[in-house]
Formats: sequence, C-alpha cells, structure tokens
Amino acid sequence: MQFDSLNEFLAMGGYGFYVWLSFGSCAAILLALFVSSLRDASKLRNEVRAQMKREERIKKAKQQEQV
Amino acid sequence: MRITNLLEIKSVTCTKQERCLFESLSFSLEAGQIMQIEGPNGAGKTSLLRIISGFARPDEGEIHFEGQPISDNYDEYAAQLLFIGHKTGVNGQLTAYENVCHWLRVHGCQVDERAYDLLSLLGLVGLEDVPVRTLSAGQQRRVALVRLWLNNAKLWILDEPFTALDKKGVRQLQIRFSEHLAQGGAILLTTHQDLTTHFAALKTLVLEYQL
Amino acid sequence: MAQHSYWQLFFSVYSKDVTLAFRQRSEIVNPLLFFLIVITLFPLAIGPEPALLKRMAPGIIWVAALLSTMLGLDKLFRDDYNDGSLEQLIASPYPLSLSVLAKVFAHWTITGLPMVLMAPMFALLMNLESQALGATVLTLLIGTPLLSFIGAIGAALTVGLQKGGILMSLLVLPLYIPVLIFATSAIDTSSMSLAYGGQLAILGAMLAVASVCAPIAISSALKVSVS
Amino acid sequence: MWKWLHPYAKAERAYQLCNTLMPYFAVITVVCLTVGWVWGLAYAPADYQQKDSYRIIFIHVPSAILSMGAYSSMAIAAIIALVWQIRNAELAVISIAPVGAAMTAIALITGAAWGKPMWGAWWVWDARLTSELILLFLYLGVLSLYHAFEDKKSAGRAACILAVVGVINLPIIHFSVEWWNTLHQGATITKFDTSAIDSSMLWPLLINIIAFAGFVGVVTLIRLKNEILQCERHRPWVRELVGRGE
Repeated sequence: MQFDSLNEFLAMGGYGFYVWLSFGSCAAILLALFVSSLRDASKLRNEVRAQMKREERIKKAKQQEQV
Repeated sequence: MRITNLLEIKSVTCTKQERCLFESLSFSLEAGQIMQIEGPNGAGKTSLLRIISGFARPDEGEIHFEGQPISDNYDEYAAQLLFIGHKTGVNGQLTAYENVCHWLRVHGCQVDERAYDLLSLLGLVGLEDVPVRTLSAGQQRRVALVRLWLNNAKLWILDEPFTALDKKGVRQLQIRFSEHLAQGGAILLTTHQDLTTHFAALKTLVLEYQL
Repeated sequence: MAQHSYWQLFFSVYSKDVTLAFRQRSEIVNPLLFFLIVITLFPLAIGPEPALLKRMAPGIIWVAALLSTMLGLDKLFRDDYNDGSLEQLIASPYPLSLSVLAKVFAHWTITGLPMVLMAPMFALLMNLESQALGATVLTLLIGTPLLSFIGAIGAALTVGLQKGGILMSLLVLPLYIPVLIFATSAIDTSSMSLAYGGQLAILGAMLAVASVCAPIAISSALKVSVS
Repeated sequence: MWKWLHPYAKAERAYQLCNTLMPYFAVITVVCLTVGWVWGLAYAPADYQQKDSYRIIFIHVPSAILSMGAYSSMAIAAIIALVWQIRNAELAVISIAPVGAAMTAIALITGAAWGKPMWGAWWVWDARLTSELILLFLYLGVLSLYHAFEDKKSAGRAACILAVVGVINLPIIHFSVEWWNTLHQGATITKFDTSAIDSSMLWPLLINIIAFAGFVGVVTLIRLKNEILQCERHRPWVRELVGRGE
C-alpha cells in the first residue's frame, strides 16, 4: 500500500482534487450510462405489455359487437 | 423460352411506424396487363408502389423484373420503368417545355419536337413557355403526364394519375393506357376511378387497413 | 432505349441548376453577401489594428467561406426533394452518382466560384500581404469544391427532415476541419513568402478522394432519405 | 462465405447470442474494474515527476483507446449493415454510439483534469485532445442524425452512412490535427517500441483497459437487446418473451 493513512490516500500527494474529480466523473458517467440502458429496457417491456393489453381490449370489443 | 412474367412481387412485407401495412404479399403482372390497387387511405397503397419502384426497401421479400431482382441492377430496371407519384416531379421555376425536355434527357430519350404538339394535345396550348408554378394543379399534372406519350418504358407505375384531371383528360389517358397495353406494356396504378368499364382484363388487388 | 450518353445527362442536370440559379438571382448573391458581412464583422469585433488583422486574415476568410458554402447547401436537394424530381433522378437509367456529381458541380459554380473571384477584394479588406493573395485564391479554388462535396453528403442525409439545417452543419463541420487547417496554413506560409506547395498538394489529394467517394455516399444517402 | 454468421442475422438468434455473452462480459468487467482501480489508485508506485497526479492515466488512456475502438467497431458494423443489408448490424451501430460518446467524454474530462496539474491549464489545444474533441462531434453527429428521423429503418441506414463517412475522415482529421500541433507527450504504450512506462504501472493500466472494454461490451449488449426488442416488438417471440416476464 503506497499510502500510510486514509487521509494521505485522499490527499493524493496534493493532487487529490484532480484525481478524485476525474475518477468521480468517470464513475458517474459509467453509472449513468448503465442505469439509463437498464431503464430503457424496462420501459420497453412495459410498452409491449401495454400494447398487448390494448389489443386484448380491442378483440374483446369486436367479439361483443358480433355476439 | 419460359415466358417469365414481367413483374413478380414475392412475399413482400412492410411495416411503417410500428404498424404492419401488409404481410408476405405476392402477385405478378404479365406484359399487356393492367392492375389496379384499391384500398382505404392509409392501407399502404403508396408504400407498395414505392417499394415496387425501388424507392423504398421492403422488410422482407423481393421484387423481380423479368426474372431478375431489381436490387441487383437497378439502373437496367429503371430504364424500363416510368414512375409518376403524388409529387409530379415538375419544377415550378422552369417552363413546361423545359421540364419535359429535362425529363427526357435524364431518362436517356431523344428530345423530339413532338413534345410541343403533345403539350397542346393535352390542353396546354399557349402555356408551354410559362413557368409551371403559374399553372393550376391539374395543368401541372398534365405536364407530368406528357411523359406517357414520349417514353417506351415497359412498366408504368402511376400513383392516382387521374387526380385533378377533367373528363377529357381522363379519356385521353385511358386511350393512351390501352395503346400501351396493346404494345405489350404493363400498368400498375392506384385510383379511386372505376376502370372496369374501360378495361375488361383489369386485375385488382385490395389492401385492407390493418391495425 | 436511346443510346446512353452520360454527357447528355450531366450537362442537362448541370444546366438546369445553373439556369434555376440565374432565374433567382438571390441564390448567387446571398452567399456572397453573407461572406462579405462575416468578413467585416471581425475587424469590428477585434479592432482595426492592421498587424492583427493581417495575422487573422487567412483564418477569417476561410471560416467565412466555410459558413457561406453551408448556407448554399441547404437548397441543393431540398427543392428537388419537395417537387419530386429527386425521385425521377433516382428512377433514371443513368447512375445516380453521375447526376449527383453534376448537381455538386453546379452548386460549386453558383456558390464556390464567385467566392474565388471575389477573394482578392476580401483580401484587400483584411489588408493581407500581396504575396499571400495568390495562395488565398489558389486554396479557395481547390478548397471550395471540396467543401461542396463534403457538404453535399450532409445535405443528402438531412434532406428529408424538416429541421435539417442545423443538424446538417453539426454533421458537416467536423469533416471540414482538415480542409480548414491545410488551407489556412498554406496562406500563412505564403504570407511569410515560403513555399506552400505541400499544403496545396494535400488539399488536391483530398479533393481527388472526395470527388470519387463523395458521390457514392451522397447517392446512397439520397436513396435513404427518399425511402 | 461467412456462413456461420448468417443465423445471427435473424433477430431472435441475435437476441439469444447477447444473452449468452452477457455473463462473461459482466464478470470480466466487475473483476477487472475493481482490481484495476484499487491497484492503480492505492498500490501502484507514484511517478517520480508527477507524483500521484499521474494516476489519472489509469482511466484517461483506457477511455481514449476505447473511444477510438468503439468508433472503429461501429464503423465495421455500419459497413456490414450497408453492404450485406443485415438489419442487426444497423442496430449494433446505434447501440455502440452512445457508449463510444461516453468513453470520449470521459477521455476529455480526465485529459483536462490531468492537464491542469501537468500543463497548468484546463484546456490545452494539444493534438490528441483536439482529435478526441472532434471524435466527440462525430459521435454526436451520428446520434443526432439517428434521432432526427421518425422512421427508424431509414434512421439506422442514414446513421450507418454517416458512421462510414466519419471513419474515412478519422485518419485525415487525426493526421491533420497531429500535423497542426504536436504538444502532447509521446505515446506511453505503443505496440511498436518498448513502452515508456515501468511494468509496475503497466499491469494495472492493462487491467483497466480490459475492464473498460468489458464495460463497453456489457452496455452495448444491453442496448442491442433493447434495439432488437424495439424493432421486433410485433413479433410473437417478443410478446411471448415479455409475457414470460424475462
């Protein structure tokens, strides 16, 4: 371990601000991209389910008309 | 030699904005035949015509012209194709005569002087040298329809050719259609006119409006 | 089928666009006026001090040339798309890239060529050295067709869209950067009365590549926009 | 030719392929990312000149490499889509683009953050950073062109054309920017000469590159699955799949 204590690790030899800024922004971008992709996936599935329900209703309405 | 039919549509499917217009549609058209595509608005008539003339690509299926898929050598197919869609393809700033001559050169036909008398035959006497934007919609369509007389393409694909035409124009067009069919050409068109009285061997294809 | 004469098609598409431009004078005058206005903005913005202007002149002239070419690009395919003649061009026995080549050449004659002819006047406005004048005209002569070719790709991609104008510049400007770099550096080296043949050669090479590859990209983009 | 590739042109097979590949990529990413970051931040020795500020290299170089890698793989997918008319390749182009743009953004931010202590300015018009910025413009161009079309099919094809045009211009842009201004330090790892970086720093860097590559793989697979479902939402296999709640 290159650093003796935690706050020395955080200080990063005086460049802590820049190191943690870049690592933080990198983590933020990676996380945002990952989460948004997963959210798109679930949004899409809900849309397909809603579409299936809508078609059910239309079919039922048609049957009532014929009966 | 097996007579391959002029145009074959093989199980073509097209979906537009998540709506399936038609699914695995197949039909063929021989030389000397005229086919009318009917259906309510939004049934996909124009999309079908645009797929057959090669402007749009179907989701599945192929279009064969004289036994050859049109996507292989599109230029050869285009030489035998005459397409007139909703948009007339006539530039408003140019005069009617310039438009016709330009179209002829772009389609590799000789610019012959018949263009002038054909324009007058179609009721555009005296309007040949006036910018087309000053003409009415019907007259602008006639400038586009002059091409039917000046071109020997085998296959005509026309999207509602009779719109904005008066009685005399409709009759002239129907006479030209029968001449073309007699010479072994084929016509594929969409229209709301009833053509059965004029063309006995009329094939029809009906597209329903699918949800 | 009539005999295929490619020259007939090329000349007919070319002369149609040029006659259209001469019928609407604004199509020729607007880009030039825009070029002039952008050039006069800079001295107002950064002060009339000749030494600074002389230093900035190549960059300003070329950025103005870039932007006014962009201005003319929007109309390149828009009218033909709207009135349907683009479909007729696609459904013609001749290859689409040939008619596209004719259209880009016509666009260059309408917007690019006047710029090249007016360049000496603009150089005087920015009191560019006289020996840099030759380089400016030469780089514009080789550069503006290159701008038309690359810009036409952006125009073809966005012709079907209503709000295509801004999007087209977003697509095309990054591709203009190499042209800008070599053209301005050619003028810079010439103002120091050094040889600028190298930069011109690279511009020429880019033009050769673009005149071969761009029509193919443009015609496939047009086919996508029409479908 | 390429007979083994054809079954994956069918959407459902491609979807299953994504599912099978997903766990491998996920494992590689998680493992390498944690090991790489911990090693790079805590255990790698400090640089004698820049001391600890050089640790930014462990994310700047991988993201820069991945931004170029993502663009070239996007261009390859675009060429496949245009030449062999394979619809799934178009969907792949659309799934890679946002990930590549994110990688470029990371490379730019970390480059600027690293430049401040090293060169004293947040933004330096250095050749590498400028090319990276132009690469970001190319990505944004492809994405905005795709979203400008209503009809998704022609949107995909237009985006492929722009991706191919972009990739042809990439070397020209890189060469001209490089020629225009060379301020950036020489390449730290190049395949040709021996790397100018000590092996104790090289290993964490390589692990980080693999981690970032794994991450790009995972997110691209997720987005590709979304695009396939979006495109095939009418097909029975999608409805049955969604019905099963997968």
